Amino acid sequence: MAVRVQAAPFDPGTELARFAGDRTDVGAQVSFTGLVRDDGGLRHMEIEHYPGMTEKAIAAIEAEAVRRWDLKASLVIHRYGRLAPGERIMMVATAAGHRADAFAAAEFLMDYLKSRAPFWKREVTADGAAWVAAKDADEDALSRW
Amino acid sequence: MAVRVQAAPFDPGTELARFAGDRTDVGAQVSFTGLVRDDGGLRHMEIEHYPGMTEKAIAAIEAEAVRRWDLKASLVIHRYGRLAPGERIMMVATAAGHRADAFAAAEFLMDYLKSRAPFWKREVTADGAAWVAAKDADEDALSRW
Amino acid sequence: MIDVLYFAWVRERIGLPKERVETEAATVADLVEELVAREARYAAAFADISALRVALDQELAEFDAPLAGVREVAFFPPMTGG
Amino acid sequence: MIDVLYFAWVRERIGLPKERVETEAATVADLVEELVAREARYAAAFADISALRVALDQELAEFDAPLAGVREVAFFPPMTGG
Repeated sequence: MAVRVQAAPFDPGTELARFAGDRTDVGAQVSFTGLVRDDGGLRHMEIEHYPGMTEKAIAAIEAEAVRRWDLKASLVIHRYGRLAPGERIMMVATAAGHRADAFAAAEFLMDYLKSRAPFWKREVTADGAAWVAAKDADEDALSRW
Repeated sequence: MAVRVQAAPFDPGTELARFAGDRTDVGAQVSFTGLVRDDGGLRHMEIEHYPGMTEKAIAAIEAEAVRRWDLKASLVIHRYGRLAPGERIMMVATAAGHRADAFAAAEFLMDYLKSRAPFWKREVTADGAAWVAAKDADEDALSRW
Repeated sequence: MIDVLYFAWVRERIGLPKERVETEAATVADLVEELVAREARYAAAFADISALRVALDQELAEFDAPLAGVREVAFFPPMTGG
Repeated sequence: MIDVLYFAWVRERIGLPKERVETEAATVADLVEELVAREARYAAAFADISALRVALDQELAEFDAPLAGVREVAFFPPMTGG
């Protein structure tokens, strides 16, 4: 169960290959990678966070996932700072005996990270900069858990 | 939209890094990796398949996923032959604008691959070899789609 | 003439992966009946049809499906991929 | 004395990321009232409380939560991580 909050880029493949170690009781690994999507005109994205609270909030979300599902390992990496279109923002990985646990835990982690971890995105375009508004759909997604 | 059926090992990280190319309209990538799980005493697993039908069946499942969700890219790799505990059996990857499409399509692909792609697993232990029985839960999982 | 393929424990019980079969069977079920009548190993493989799946020309099908125009029939247990 | 932190557009409207505040406020809402009374930029930041979130000592809380014993209060818009 690991949490990393960092400005530096990361490589999902490298992380995925090692986050569950060499255990042979893992039958299923799920990963989610979030990327900076350019819907047209995006110059870059800036991500602000709340140092200290961020790590604690993510660790609490991860602990809740471990309580709910039979996970052998999990990993959350989230970047902050300036990111260009196509760059990786964050990733989540889960390892379990069976696929249902791995998928459910990964989706749960994503839903909670979206709305409960203290990150704020700002998009910079040719027209200026704007804070990304929270989506009702993201808040609503929490009610399924 | 790619399908590969092969005896050779593969590296999920390498595959994940390139399956969606350099497009910047992807905001979410999901991957699933299935591994040979050793619940105790497994020497190795053997996977038999139906050459020709396997590729067609997976391509049909993938086409159905593309019809149902807004995917920018998808990938299915499945191995056959002899695999040791801890080895990677198969992977699925999906890329979409948003996470809901990427997650749903990856789970759909997994559920259908489990029960509708012509692969058969045989487990070899010290006590001998036994074909893995299909699980009712895997068949039931199809009803949610 | 039709190619008949067997996989997994169906292949093991019958003792071969593939054979060419001369048949006038109208449906898959009729073909199974002909095979079962041949030898005990076929009877053993097809003892419980509900435990088997069939594909016609590499597409999943039902046991009451017609064989007209079909070149390849495959019998196997429920699939366990993924 | 309490540390008050601001993030994202709350930080921009108020014009600083952090300040130490001398307060006897009993709840978060009381603290907000004191800040709003100070200057227009605070009034602008806190104009719509329903658009804001608050954390007490780095845990999400409600605006009616008591401030007794709290060392760090943070105000920010709904989070947009992931």
